[in-house]
Amino acid sequence: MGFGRYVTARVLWAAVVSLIIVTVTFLLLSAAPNPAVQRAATQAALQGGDPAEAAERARELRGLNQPLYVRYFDFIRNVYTLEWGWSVSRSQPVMEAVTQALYYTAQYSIPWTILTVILGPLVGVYSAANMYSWKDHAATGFAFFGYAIPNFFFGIILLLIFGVWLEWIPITYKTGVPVFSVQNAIQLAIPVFVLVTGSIGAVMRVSRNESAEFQNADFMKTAKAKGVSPLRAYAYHVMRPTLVPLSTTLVGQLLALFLGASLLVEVVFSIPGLGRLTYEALLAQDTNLVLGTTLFFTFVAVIGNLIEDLVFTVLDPRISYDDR
Amino acid sequence: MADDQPLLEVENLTTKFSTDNGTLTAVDGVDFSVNTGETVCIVGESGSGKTVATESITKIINTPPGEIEGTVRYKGRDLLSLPESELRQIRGNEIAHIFQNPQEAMNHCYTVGWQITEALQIHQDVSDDEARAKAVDLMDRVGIANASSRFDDYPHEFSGGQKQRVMIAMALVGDPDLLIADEPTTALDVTVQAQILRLLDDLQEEFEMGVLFVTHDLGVVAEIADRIVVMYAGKVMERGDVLDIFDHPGHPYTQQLLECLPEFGGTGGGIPGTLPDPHDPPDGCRFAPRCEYAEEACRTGEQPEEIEVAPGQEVSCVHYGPGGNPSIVRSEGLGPGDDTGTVDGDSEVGPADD
Amino acid sequence: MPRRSIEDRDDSRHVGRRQWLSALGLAGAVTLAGCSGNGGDGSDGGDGSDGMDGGDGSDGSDGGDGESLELSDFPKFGVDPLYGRDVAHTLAERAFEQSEHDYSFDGDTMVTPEGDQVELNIYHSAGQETSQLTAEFIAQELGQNLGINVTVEAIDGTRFNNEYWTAEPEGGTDTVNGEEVTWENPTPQNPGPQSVTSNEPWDMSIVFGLNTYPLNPLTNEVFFDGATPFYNPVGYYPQFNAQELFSEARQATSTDELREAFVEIFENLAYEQPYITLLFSDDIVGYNPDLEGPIENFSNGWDLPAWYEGEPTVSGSYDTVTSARFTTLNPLFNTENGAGNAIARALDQGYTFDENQDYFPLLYDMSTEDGEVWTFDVRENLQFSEPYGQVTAEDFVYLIQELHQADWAPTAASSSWDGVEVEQTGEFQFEATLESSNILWPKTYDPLLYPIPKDLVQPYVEEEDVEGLQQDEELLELQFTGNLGAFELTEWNRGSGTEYVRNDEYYLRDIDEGPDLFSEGPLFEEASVSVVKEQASRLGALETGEADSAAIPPEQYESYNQDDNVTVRQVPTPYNTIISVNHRANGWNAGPGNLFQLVPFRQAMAAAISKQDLIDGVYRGLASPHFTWQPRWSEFYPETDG
Amino acid sequence: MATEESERFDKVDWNDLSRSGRFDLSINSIGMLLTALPLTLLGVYSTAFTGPRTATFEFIGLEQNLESLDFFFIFTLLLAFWYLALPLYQNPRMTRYYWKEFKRNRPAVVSLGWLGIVFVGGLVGPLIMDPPQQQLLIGYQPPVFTSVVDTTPATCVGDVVNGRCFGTWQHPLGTTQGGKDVFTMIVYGMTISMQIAFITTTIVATIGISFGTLSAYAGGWIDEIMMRFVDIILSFPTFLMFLLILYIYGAGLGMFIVVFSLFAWGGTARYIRSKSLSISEEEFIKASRISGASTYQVIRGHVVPNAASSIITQLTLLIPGFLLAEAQLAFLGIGDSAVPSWGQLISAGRSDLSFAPWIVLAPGIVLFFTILAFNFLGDALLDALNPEAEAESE
Repeated sequence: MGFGRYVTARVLWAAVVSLIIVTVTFLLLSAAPNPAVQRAATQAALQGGDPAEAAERARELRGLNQPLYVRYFDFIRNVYTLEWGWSVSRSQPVMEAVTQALYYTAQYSIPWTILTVILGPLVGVYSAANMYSWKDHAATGFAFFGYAIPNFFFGIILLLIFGVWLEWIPITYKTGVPVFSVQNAIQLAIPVFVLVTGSIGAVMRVSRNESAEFQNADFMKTAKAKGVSPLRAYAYHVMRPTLVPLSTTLVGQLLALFLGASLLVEVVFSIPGLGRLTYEALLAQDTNLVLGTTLFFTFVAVIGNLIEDLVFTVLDPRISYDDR
Repeated sequence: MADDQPLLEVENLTTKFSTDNGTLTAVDGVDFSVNTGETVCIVGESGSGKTVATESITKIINTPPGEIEGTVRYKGRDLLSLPESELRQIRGNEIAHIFQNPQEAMNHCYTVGWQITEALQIHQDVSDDEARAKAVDLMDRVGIANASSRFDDYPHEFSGGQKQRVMIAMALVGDPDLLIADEPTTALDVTVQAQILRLLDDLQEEFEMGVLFVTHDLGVVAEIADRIVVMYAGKVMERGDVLDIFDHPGHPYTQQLLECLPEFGGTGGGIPGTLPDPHDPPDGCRFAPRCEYAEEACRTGEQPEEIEVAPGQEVSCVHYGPGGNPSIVRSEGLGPGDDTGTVDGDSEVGPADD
Repeated sequence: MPRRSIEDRDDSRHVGRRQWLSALGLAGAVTLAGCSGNGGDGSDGGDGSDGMDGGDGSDGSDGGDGESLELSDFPKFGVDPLYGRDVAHTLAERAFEQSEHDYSFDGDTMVTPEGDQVELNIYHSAGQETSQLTAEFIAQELGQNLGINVTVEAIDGTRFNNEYWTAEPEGGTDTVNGEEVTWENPTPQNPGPQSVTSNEPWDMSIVFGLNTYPLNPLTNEVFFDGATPFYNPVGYYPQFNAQELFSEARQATSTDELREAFVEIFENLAYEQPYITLLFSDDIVGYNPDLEGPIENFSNGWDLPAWYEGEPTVSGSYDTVTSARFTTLNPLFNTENGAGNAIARALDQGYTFDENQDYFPLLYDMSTEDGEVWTFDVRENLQFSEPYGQVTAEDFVYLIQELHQADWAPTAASSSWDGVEVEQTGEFQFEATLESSNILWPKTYDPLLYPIPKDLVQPYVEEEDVEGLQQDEELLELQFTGNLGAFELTEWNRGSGTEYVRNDEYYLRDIDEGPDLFSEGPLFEEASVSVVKEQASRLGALETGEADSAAIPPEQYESYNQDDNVTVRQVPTPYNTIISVNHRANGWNAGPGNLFQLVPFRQAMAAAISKQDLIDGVYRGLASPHFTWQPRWSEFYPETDG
Repeated sequence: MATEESERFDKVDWNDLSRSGRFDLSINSIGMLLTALPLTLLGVYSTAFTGPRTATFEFIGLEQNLESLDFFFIFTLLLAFWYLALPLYQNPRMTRYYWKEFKRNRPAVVSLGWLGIVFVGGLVGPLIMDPPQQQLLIGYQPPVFTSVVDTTPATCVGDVVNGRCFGTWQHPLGTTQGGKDVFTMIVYGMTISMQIAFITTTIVATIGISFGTLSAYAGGWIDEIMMRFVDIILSFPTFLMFLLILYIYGAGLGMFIVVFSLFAWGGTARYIRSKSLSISEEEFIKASRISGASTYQVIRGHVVPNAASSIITQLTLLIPGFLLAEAQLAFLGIGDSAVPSWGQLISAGRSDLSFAPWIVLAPGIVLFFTILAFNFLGDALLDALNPEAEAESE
C-alpha cells in the first residue's frame, strides 16, 4: 500500500499508543493520595485553621475538585502543548527539569547506543565467522558475562577499584565540566563501559545466530567467485541481511535497558540524569514531574518502535508493505 | 601465452575434506584442459566431484576444511600456488563463475545493478556511471527487457530465468577469458534452458571465452559441448571429442550413461547400484562394483591409466589396457538414431556380475 | 505559644549547621513536607490542685511478687540495676494487676487472657540499615526478657507519617487523672483523646526520633504539656501534673529558676517513660585532615568564615557532599536541613550561637530587660544586591507583618511569629513584644530571620500570590544576597547540587566581634555542596579528598578513625532514638485492653532492653544512653553526675 | 549424515488422535488434578481459617508458614512436574535424543547442574536451615579462609592473629553488619529466585500461549486487535509502571511478580502467533483437519507441542530479566525488604564494600551465575529442541 501510507499508519498508531499509556499513568496517579493536599491540611491545622477547609482550598488551587474528565482534558491539552506544569520537588518547570536531566543522560546514552549498535553486530558476525573456534567462545563468553552481570553490582565494584583505590576516575560526577572535554570522557568512561557490556550481549547473540545462517548462503559463494575480499563480503553481504532481524530486536532491547539500566548507573555514579529524576520524582510523589518523565519515556518507547518498523521495511526489500 | 598452450590446464587435481568421520576425497587426481573458444563439458552423476573440481580451480572451496593439491595452469600461471590476494584479482576478472541455483545466488538486500557493478568496480577503477552503463548494456545483451529501469530492481522482482541472465551478465561484466558454468540450467524449466544455452553459446564467441561446462544432462552436452570429460566418483573415466564419444563410447560407464537417454536409442533404464562411499573408495576402477564387465583385474590396484582408444579419445578401463580384450567392452553400432536394440556386446564372455 | 516547623535531619548535617527548631527528627533522610503548627492547647495554667505529685514513685502499695522493687525519683531503665528478665517481669506483673484483663506469664512467655503468646509489631524506616538493626535488636530483647513475639516491619517514612503517625483531627473530651479534659483545637499529631486513632493500627515504631531542645527545654511542653499538647501522636496521658510544672517553668526569670523547675519535669518523664527512651546517637563527621576549624560541639561550624585549609589565606575550595536533594532554596519556604545549609553559604540569618552556646549577633543584636519586650539593633553595613539597596529595620518588620503573620502565605517561619507584636522604632531598630516573657527566646530560634528585600516581596503581597512567591526566580537562585553571605550562589543544578564563589564584600569582615580571622573571611575561593546518593561514593570522595567533609556511619567509625587522610569528629545531637508505643485505641493489637497505657508496663519494656548492648552492637559505642527527655550534656539534665 | 530415524515430535499418531476425545485426559492431567486439589484446599484453609499469625501447618505441629506466594509456587512446581518432567520420562527415545544433542554443549550442562543446585537449595534449604538470625555482636565476620583487620567486626568469632580476624566454618561466607549468616541468606535467596522464575514463567506462558494461539486462529480483525493490544503492552515502560504502582500500593514480592509478568507476555504472544501461523501451514495440520480434528485438538495436539520447544527456550531467556529486575529494585531500596532475596543482600552490603566486600560479592556472584546459567540453558535448548534449526545449519 505504498511507503507513504504505511508510514502515516504507523505514526498514527504510535500517537494512539502514547495516548493510551499517558491515560493509564494519569489514572494511576489521580488514584494516589495527593501529598500537596495533605500538606495543606496539616499546615492549616497547625495554624489553628480548619484542616478540612484548607484541604478543599488546596484541592481547588490545583484544580483537583473539578470532575475527572475536565481534569483529564486539560491534562491532555497540557501534555501535547508541552506545558507540563511546575515541579514542586525541584522548584522548576517540569519541562526544564526534564531537559536539564536529559542533557546529562544524553552524554552517556548516546555513546552507549552508538557503541552497542556498532560493536554488537561486529562482534556477532566476527564470532559467527569463526564459528566454534576459541575466538567464538571468547566473544560469546564476553557477551554472556556482560549480559548476566547485574550492572549496579559491576558498577560499584569498578567504582571502588578505579575510583577509591586507583583514583583514576572521579567518584562524584562533576556537572561543571565541559561536555567534550577529556575530564568528562574520563568520568563517563566507566558508566558507559558498564552499560555497553550489559547491552552488547543481547545484540551480539542475535547477530551471531542470524549471520551464521547468511554465512553459508549461496550469494556468499557468488561474492567469492566475483573476487570480493572476505572483509568486504562480511561488511556488505553478511552485515546488511543480519541487520534486518537484528533491527526488530535491537530497538526493543535498547528501550527496555534504557530506563532500568540507566537509572541504576545514574544512582551508582551519581549522574543527575533522567533515570534518577524519575525515581526521585516518584519518591517525592511529585505528580507533575512523574507524569512529565513518564511521558518522556513513553514517547521514546513509541518512537523507538516506530523506527523499528520503518527500519525493518527499509532494510529488507523483500518485505512489501501490504502484509506488514 | 603461447598459442599452442591451452587456456586452462589442470593436472592431477586432488581435493580432500576433513570431516568428523575421516577425510573425504571428492576429486582424486583429475586432469583436463580448456582452450580459448572451446566448450569443455564435465559430465557425471551428482556426487561425482565435478562441482568440487570446478570450484577448486579458483579455490572458491573454503580451505579449511578443504585441501587442494595438483597444478592449475591458467595462461601459464599455476593458480594454486598464487597468494589469495592475487588469486582474488583473477576471480571474476579473468575467470568467471555461474552457479546452479539462481534463486539463492544473489543477495536479497541489494539491487541487481549494484551487485553487477560490484563485480566490475572491485577489479577495475571505473566510475559509477561507466559501470552502470556497461552493466545495463550487458543486461540488455543477455536479454533482460528495459534493462536501464530494471537495474535498480531487487532480485526478488526477477523470475528464475531472468535471474540466471543477470548472473551471466554479472559474470561477463569483467570480460573474463574463462567461464565456469556449474549446471546453470538444471534449476530452470526446459524452454528457458534452451534459451540460456543458446545465449551462452553466442556469448562464448562474442567474448572469445573458454567455457568449462558442468552438467549431468547429456542432452545439454550434446547441444553445446566440443569436448567432454566423464567423471565418476572423483576420477576421469573417459574424455574425448563429443561426437566420437557419442558415436562410440569407450568406457562402460559412458555407455550406460548414454543408454539412459531415450533419444539415443537407450532404454531409459537407470544404472543399477549406488555411488561408492567417498571416505574409502573401492580399489581399482571406481566403476568396477557397478560394471557388468568387471573382472578381477578391475578390482585391484589403482584406477587404470587412460589409454588412447581413438584419436583424441582416452578411456580409463582395464579392458583397453595391456592384456585386456577391448572387444568385450567396445561395442560398435551405438550411435545416434541406430536402434540395434541390443544393449551390449557379446555378453557371454564376461561374467554378468559376480 | 511558640510553634515548631517539622523537617528532616539529613544525616550529612555537619558544618555551619543552622539549628532549625524541629519538633521531629526523622531517623532517616526521607523529607517530610514541612508543616509548622501552633501549640494549640489553651493551657489555662495549673489550678493549683495538688494532684498526685509525680515524683514520689514510691512503690510499697502495689508491690508485685518477688522482692519489692524500689524505684528512685530518677530511675535509669535499661542499665544495671534496672535491666534484665527479673526486673522486667516484676514491673510487667505490676502492670498486669493494674490492667482489668488478666495477662500473665506462662514461664518465660507473656500470654494473653486466652492463653496465646503476646504478639506485637514494630516499624522501622525502610532502607535505613541502622534503623532496621535497632528494630531487630529490640525484637530480640523483648522476646528474651518479656517473652513477647515481635515482628519487625519496614515502612517508608512519609507513608508511616501519613497513615500511622498522624490522623484526621476530631477533638472530643476524656478524663485524664480524674479531670475532664477537652481537645479544643486538635492537630493531626494530637487528633483527640485515645479513642481517636490513625488510619492504620500499629503497636511500636522507631521510625521517628524527636528533638529534646537542650538549649531551651521550655519548648518540650509541645510534647508533654498535659494530654492535649500540640504533638502527642501516641496519645500519652501524663499521670503527673505536667501543665502546672510547665507553667511554673514559664514564670522563671533566670536560667537557675528554669533549671530548678525542669528537674522535676524530667524526673517524672524518666519515671513514666511516655516514649521508651533508648539513646542519643552522635553525628560522626569525617573532615579533610588539613582543614582548620571544625570542633566537637553542638554548635560546630558557626564560625565557618574563619575556617581554612593549610595556610590561613584565601585559597582552595570547600566542598561538601549530602545525600538528599534540595527541594527549594527559597529562604521563605525552605523547611529542609540540607537546603538550609546550602542557603546558609550564601545568606546569613539574624544571629547564631558560638561554641559555649552564647548569642552571637550576625545581622542584628537582640536585647531585653524583662524577657517580654525585645529590641533588635540591625547592623548598618548590610547591602542587598542591586536594585534593593541597604538592609533596614523596615525590611524585617514588613517581612514579619506582611508575610509571616499573614494567613495567605504558609512561610516556614510563620509559626514563630504568631501573637508577637512587632513595631519599627528606628531606621535600624525594631521592637517585638511577646505574649508572655521568655528569657531564652533567641534559643528557641523563633526570632531568627532571613533578610528579604521589601520591594522584591511587595508585588506578591499585594496579590497574595503564593505560587508566584514560591516560584520567584530571584528568591530561588538567591540573586538578592548582596554582601549578606560568605559566598555567592553561582549555580544550583537541581540534580547535582550547588556551587558558590567567594563574596568579596562580605559584611562580616568589618564587624569587631568574633575571631579575628573573620576580618579575612571566608578563606576559600569557592565552595560547593554536591548531592551524592550512594553512601559508598560519599565516603570514597572523602577518602580521595574530592570532598572536604561527609557523614560517616557508626559502623565505619573505627576504620576511618585510623585512616590518616580523614579526621573524625563526634558531634552530639539533640535527636533521641525512642520506641513510640501506641497508647491509642488502635495500639496493642495482641489482645484486649492496651497495656501500653500503663506506666509499669512501659517501665518493664524500658527495663527489658539493654541500652549498652544496643549502643555497642548497632552504634559501635558512638551514642549515649537516654533516660529522660534531655541529653546528658544539657544544662537542664536532672543530675550533674560526671 | 541424516539423524537416525527417531520418533519425532511431529509424528502424527492416528489412533492416539482418534482416541483422545474431549474428556479422556492423559495421565499427566489426572496426576495434576489429584495433586493440585489438596493444595488448593490447604490454601483455602490457610487463608480463610487460620489467624494472620498462626502457621499453616500448626494443626500437624510444623511451624512452617506458607504465604499465598508459596502456594502458587508449589502449584507451578506441580505443573512443571506433570507437564514437563513426566512427558520426558514417558517418551525415553526422544529424551535420549535431546540429551545427546544437549550434552554436546558443555557450558549448558554445567549451567544445568548449577540451576539444579539452586533449585534443590531453594526447595530444601528453608526446611532444614532456620531463617537467618541477627546477632549484633558477630557482625562483619569474614568468610572462612579469609581474614579482615580486627577493627571491622565488633567481636571476632574466629581467632585473631596479629591484628587480623579470621573466618570460621560456622559462617562459611561470613556475616552481614547485623550478624546474619550470608550463606543462609543466599540459600533463602535461592527460594525467592526459584519462585520468581517459576511463577512468572507460568503466568507469562499461559497468557502468552493462549493469546498467541487464539489470535493466530481467530484471524481477521480479532487477530488485528489482539496484535495491536500486544503492541501497546510491549511499548509500556514496565519498570516505570512498577515504580508507580509500587509506590502507591506498597511493594511485595507477590506484587512484583504479578506486575512484571503481566507486562512481559507481549513478546511470547507475538512469537507464539507467528509460530502457530507457520505451523498451521504445514501439511500435517491440514491432514489432521481433514480427519475431523477440532481446532482445540489441533492446537492442543499439534501446534502447542511443536511450539513447545521454542516456548521453553523463549521463557528460559525471560527469567534472567525478571531476576535482574528484582535485584535492581532491591538495590534502589524499593523492593520488599522483608524478602531475603539476593538483591536485598547486595543492597544491604553495598556501603560496606570497601571493607567487607564478601557481603556484596557472595550474592552478586551467585546471581551472576544463575543468570548466566539460564542464558546458556536457553541457548542450548534453542539448538537441541529445535529440529528445523538443526537441519538448516547442517
